[in-house]
Amino acid sequence: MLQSFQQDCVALLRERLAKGQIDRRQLLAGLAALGVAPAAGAQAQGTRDLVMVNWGGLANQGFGQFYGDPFVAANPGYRVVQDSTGPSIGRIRSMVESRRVTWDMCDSSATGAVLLGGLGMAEKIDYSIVKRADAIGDTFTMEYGAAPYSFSSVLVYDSSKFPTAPTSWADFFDLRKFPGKRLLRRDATCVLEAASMALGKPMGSVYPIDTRAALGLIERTRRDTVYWNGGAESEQFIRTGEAVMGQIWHTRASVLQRESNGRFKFIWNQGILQPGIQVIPKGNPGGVAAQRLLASMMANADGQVGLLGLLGNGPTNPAAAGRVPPELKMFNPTDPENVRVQLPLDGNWWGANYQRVNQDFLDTVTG
Amino acid sequence: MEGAYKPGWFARSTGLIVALYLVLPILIVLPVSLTDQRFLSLPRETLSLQYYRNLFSSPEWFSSILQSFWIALGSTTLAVVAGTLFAIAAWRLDRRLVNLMRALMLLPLIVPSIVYAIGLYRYFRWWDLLDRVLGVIIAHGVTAIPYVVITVSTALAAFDPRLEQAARGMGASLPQLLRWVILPRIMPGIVSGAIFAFIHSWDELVIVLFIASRDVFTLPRRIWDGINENVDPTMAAVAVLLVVFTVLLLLADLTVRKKRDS
Amino acid sequence: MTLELHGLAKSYGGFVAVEGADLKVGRGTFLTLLGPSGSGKTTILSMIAGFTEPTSGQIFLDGREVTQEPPEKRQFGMVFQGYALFPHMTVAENVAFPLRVRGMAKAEREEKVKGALDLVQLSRFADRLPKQLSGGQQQRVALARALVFEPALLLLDEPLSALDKKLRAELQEELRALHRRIGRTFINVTHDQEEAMSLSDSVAILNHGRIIQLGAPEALYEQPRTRFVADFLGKSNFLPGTVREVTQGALGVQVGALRIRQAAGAAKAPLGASVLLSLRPEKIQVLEEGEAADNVLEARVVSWSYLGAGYSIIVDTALGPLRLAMSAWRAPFHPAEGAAIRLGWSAEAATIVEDDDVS
Amino acid sequence: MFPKGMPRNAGWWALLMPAFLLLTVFYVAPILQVLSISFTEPELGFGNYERILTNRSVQRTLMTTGRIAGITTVLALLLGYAVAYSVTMASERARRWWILCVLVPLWISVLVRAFAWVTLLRRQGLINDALMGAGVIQEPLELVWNEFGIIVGMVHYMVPYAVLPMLSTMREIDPRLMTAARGMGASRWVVFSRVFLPLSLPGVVAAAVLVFIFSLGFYVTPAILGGGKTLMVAEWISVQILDLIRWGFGTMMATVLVVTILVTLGGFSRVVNMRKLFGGGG
Repeated sequence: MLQSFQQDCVALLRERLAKGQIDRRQLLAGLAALGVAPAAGAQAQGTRDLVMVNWGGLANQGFGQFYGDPFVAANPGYRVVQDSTGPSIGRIRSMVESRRVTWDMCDSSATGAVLLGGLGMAEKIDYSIVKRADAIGDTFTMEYGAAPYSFSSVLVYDSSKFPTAPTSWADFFDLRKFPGKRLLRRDATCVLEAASMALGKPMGSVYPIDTRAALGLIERTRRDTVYWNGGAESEQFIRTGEAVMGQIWHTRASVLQRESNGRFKFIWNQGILQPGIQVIPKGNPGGVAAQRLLASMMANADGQVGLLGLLGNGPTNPAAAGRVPPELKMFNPTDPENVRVQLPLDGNWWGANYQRVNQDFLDTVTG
Repeated sequence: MEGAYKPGWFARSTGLIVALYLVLPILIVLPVSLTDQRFLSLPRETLSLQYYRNLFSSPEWFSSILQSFWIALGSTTLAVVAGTLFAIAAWRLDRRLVNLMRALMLLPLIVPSIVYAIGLYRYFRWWDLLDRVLGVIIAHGVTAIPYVVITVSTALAAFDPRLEQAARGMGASLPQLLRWVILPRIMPGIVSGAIFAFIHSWDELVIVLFIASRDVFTLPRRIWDGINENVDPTMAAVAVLLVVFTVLLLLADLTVRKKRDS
Repeated sequence: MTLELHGLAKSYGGFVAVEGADLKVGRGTFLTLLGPSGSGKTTILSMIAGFTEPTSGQIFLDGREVTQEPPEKRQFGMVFQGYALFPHMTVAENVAFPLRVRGMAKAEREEKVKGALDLVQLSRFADRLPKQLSGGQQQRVALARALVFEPALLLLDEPLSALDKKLRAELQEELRALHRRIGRTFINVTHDQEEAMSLSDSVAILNHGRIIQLGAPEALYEQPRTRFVADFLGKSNFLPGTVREVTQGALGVQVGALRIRQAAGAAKAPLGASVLLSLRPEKIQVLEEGEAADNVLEARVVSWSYLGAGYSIIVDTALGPLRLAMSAWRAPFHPAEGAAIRLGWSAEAATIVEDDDVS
Repeated sequence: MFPKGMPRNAGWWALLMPAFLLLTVFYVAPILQVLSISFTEPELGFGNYERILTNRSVQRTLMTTGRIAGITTVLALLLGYAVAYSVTMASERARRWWILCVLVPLWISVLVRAFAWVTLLRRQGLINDALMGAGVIQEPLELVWNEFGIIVGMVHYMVPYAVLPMLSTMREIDPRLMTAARGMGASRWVVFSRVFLPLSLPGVVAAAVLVFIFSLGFYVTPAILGGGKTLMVAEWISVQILDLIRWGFGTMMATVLVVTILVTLGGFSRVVNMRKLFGGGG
């Protein structure tokens, strides 16, 4: 099963704890930032629960602290509960179809928002409650979802293998100049953008993606590529030399760079910046309060910065970048310096084309 | 053995090579679990028990082991009770309809578990059994029934049907017959089936991947996550424990069979 | 206990295992169902026991219909072919089993078990497992177990078939003595005609799912109703012929060139009818010179064998080959291949039987 | 509604019920229910099934699966035959060890085995390290993250399943036949090819059916050892259901898989003794 970015954040945090890079207190603090209030405990008279669903573990706790608690503080009578079931599109669909919706807010994706919206399984975001101005770009505020955090798929490489450093996706796909195995996620999203840029498309006109050309490049380099499903796996493939260059999430790339004393490096240039879209399933039990929760998450710049420190998730509130501590700036995907060189993912294009394109991609990869 | 026929060198060495191939990956796990390195590899300088210590001090691994154990125990009980009663009745009634039902019992062995898993994934939502220990017990129990039916049926094939008639003729009711005559006789078959059912649940991953999420985190699911993370040799220590545990169960099974055969 | 079967029948799909069996067994009778394998005798026993459900017909025990009752309600004791002792229980536990299922208190149970084991002289083996006993001992355990709760009816399914010849004879004695002593109704199934004759008050002969003839052993032997009965109980020569003469109850039957005088059977055979005569080998005499008989036939010895008590001789005659049994004591001649002899038998010796041999 | 003999055998029929109900309610029902989606989504009819004929992805997945299952079956049979033959010919004492060799892998977690293969086969794995250390090769061999790795792992999983039916057939062959044939002057090869092999064939066919149908539905091993570049039916279905939410399409493939397996079994049930395949009860 393909792992999602959010799921991987949790794994990453757990690893950092295991390595002693953070302690349990920091961990809990981080988790709270992600919105977790303790699920146990008697429900006070008259309080109403809002259920946030994410991919478990630390994200669970981080979301509670940084998203949940501030909302509860501002809205007495509500409680924000974390569920770590992992809201894959399939699960949300299954839940809505069975008319047993128990979730209010799901940590999904741009594609998920469009697909579910198209099936009538997600609530429209009410932009009279959620403020578009709270996001740094319009790719973070979609019709059926909004993103209080972001992440990026970046180029990472083993600097000991190359005399000159790769600087773009064109270098990535140039096997003659940079020989060795490549590493890509087994999902068309971001991979096809990289291929398009490698084929010479300027960043501004990547969309709509010329899938035929992009897939052609994938097919040509397929034999020299290994594909990853999970974030830890991607990190491990680089670390153990199964591949010398890869496209992986910036969170994992940051870990590699920090821990290898600079042997593994990543570049923000042409990274694909993606929104961490939250989706409200159709007929959610908390009703419109979920919109207010989302608005509060979007508006909470400090919470988002806290999450960056804990999980590496980039803030999306315009006020946040300025509050990021200097040593974290280079790892923040939404730092203005970094945003400038990255390509923002077009969630609507993916939503409209994901099923077909990803199928073609899988067929190409596994052909 | 009278009339024994000894194979030639070719057959013998081929057999040995295949046996090595069968056992090698299992043997390799042991040295890896004793590594002194930080990631999965053979030990370089010394042997180290650090990953065993890790395993036993980690609440996550521990709770997964515990949960897997209880789930395996529950599903084994379910499978043994249902499967044994079924096998006995099918043996006794032995007619066309019953044999069709018996073929139905074998389906879980035949139908790939991915198909069942996606089926359950929708179905269990109606029953509110997703991510519930009870749900996993039911799923594992149902899919373990064929193991019990097979081993118990095999044991019953050696059971003299006149013993049943004798007991009935002497006035034994159905429960008395089961308790005093049939069950004691086929106990080795039941134990065998129980061991298989237990290992089946203990090892099952695909169904759990679909129907579990937060509350249910069985050992195989934790290993699966660990393989994705791939960093931590603790997994090798878990693997060693799994191998030891499985071998112990198999030895127990062999002993039971030997006792029955004598 | 009395047992009655009314039109009892069993078929499996198209195959008829038992058809229309009627039987009445009085209290204290020892009845044997005798027949070759596949004749339906075991099926009848199984229906009496309740293990097999009849296709039609009724079963009455002491006048009460039990056709639909399960076996455990019928209160009979049973000895199974191969004994069916519970291998995981000791001898005492095996014998105690029927008492245990009846919920009898332990002390009483032990006393009864002891009594039953005494009856079959096995008290000292009480704590052994069945597999530690010899065949004959296991057989006795099975008997004790069948009798321990004092059933009015005892069913025996080929109880002696697994034993060797000598042991079988011994146990036959014991079984008969036991039957006399306890005076209960025994129903026995066997394919062994000697066993049937030596044990039973009454024998029912079965073939192809039907009861062919029912009666005391001597009556069956002396007056077989059909060729099958005559052939199955002992050996017989069969002479097919035509009735040519009827005078005062006596017949003249033409068999080949020979006119045979036959005293009885006029009721069955009108003039001109085809009949079958059954002639037991021991009823044929070898005539000495000048000796006369009702029927006389020239013969030549084909083969012979010595059996201790007598000789079994095959001879060739104008009517075809015949078998005769001759007492060794005071044999009129010493048999030798090719020897020419004269045979004779009285008009009372043969019986007219129905020819039911379709094969 | 009950079969004849019901009243007298009611107790026995009642004993059948727990397993029957469990299986109907918690096994057959969910499977039928999900497979039926293939006829109702995206619209009522056989539209999804038409794509078997028209969709390249479906065809390729089926071909890949068939090819891998086929290769796995052939290799597992060859290796399994060698083992079964050795077990049959072994002395009573040696036989116990052999059987342990066969049984233990059968019950070791498929995950543990896959992960062990990764440690052995990857670029910096034990085999490559050993070969490079010995100077046999300069560059690491690509032993995993491809079809080769999948087949190594799958064959390893399947050999025990191949051994068991072949073993039960071989053990019924009277060893005196071979001694007799040798006595009549036949060479080892002739004894094997003319006497032993023909007598063991029923077991080989049974093993082939078993291994092939098990291979068709494989999920875990290809997913871990394939490096993402091989998609067999089981994983393809999972992708359709969870990531692409094309349930009609995914369940169509599941139906095809189940039907293929049942037809294979049904077709061979006349040739192969199913009781042998699935133990005394089948």
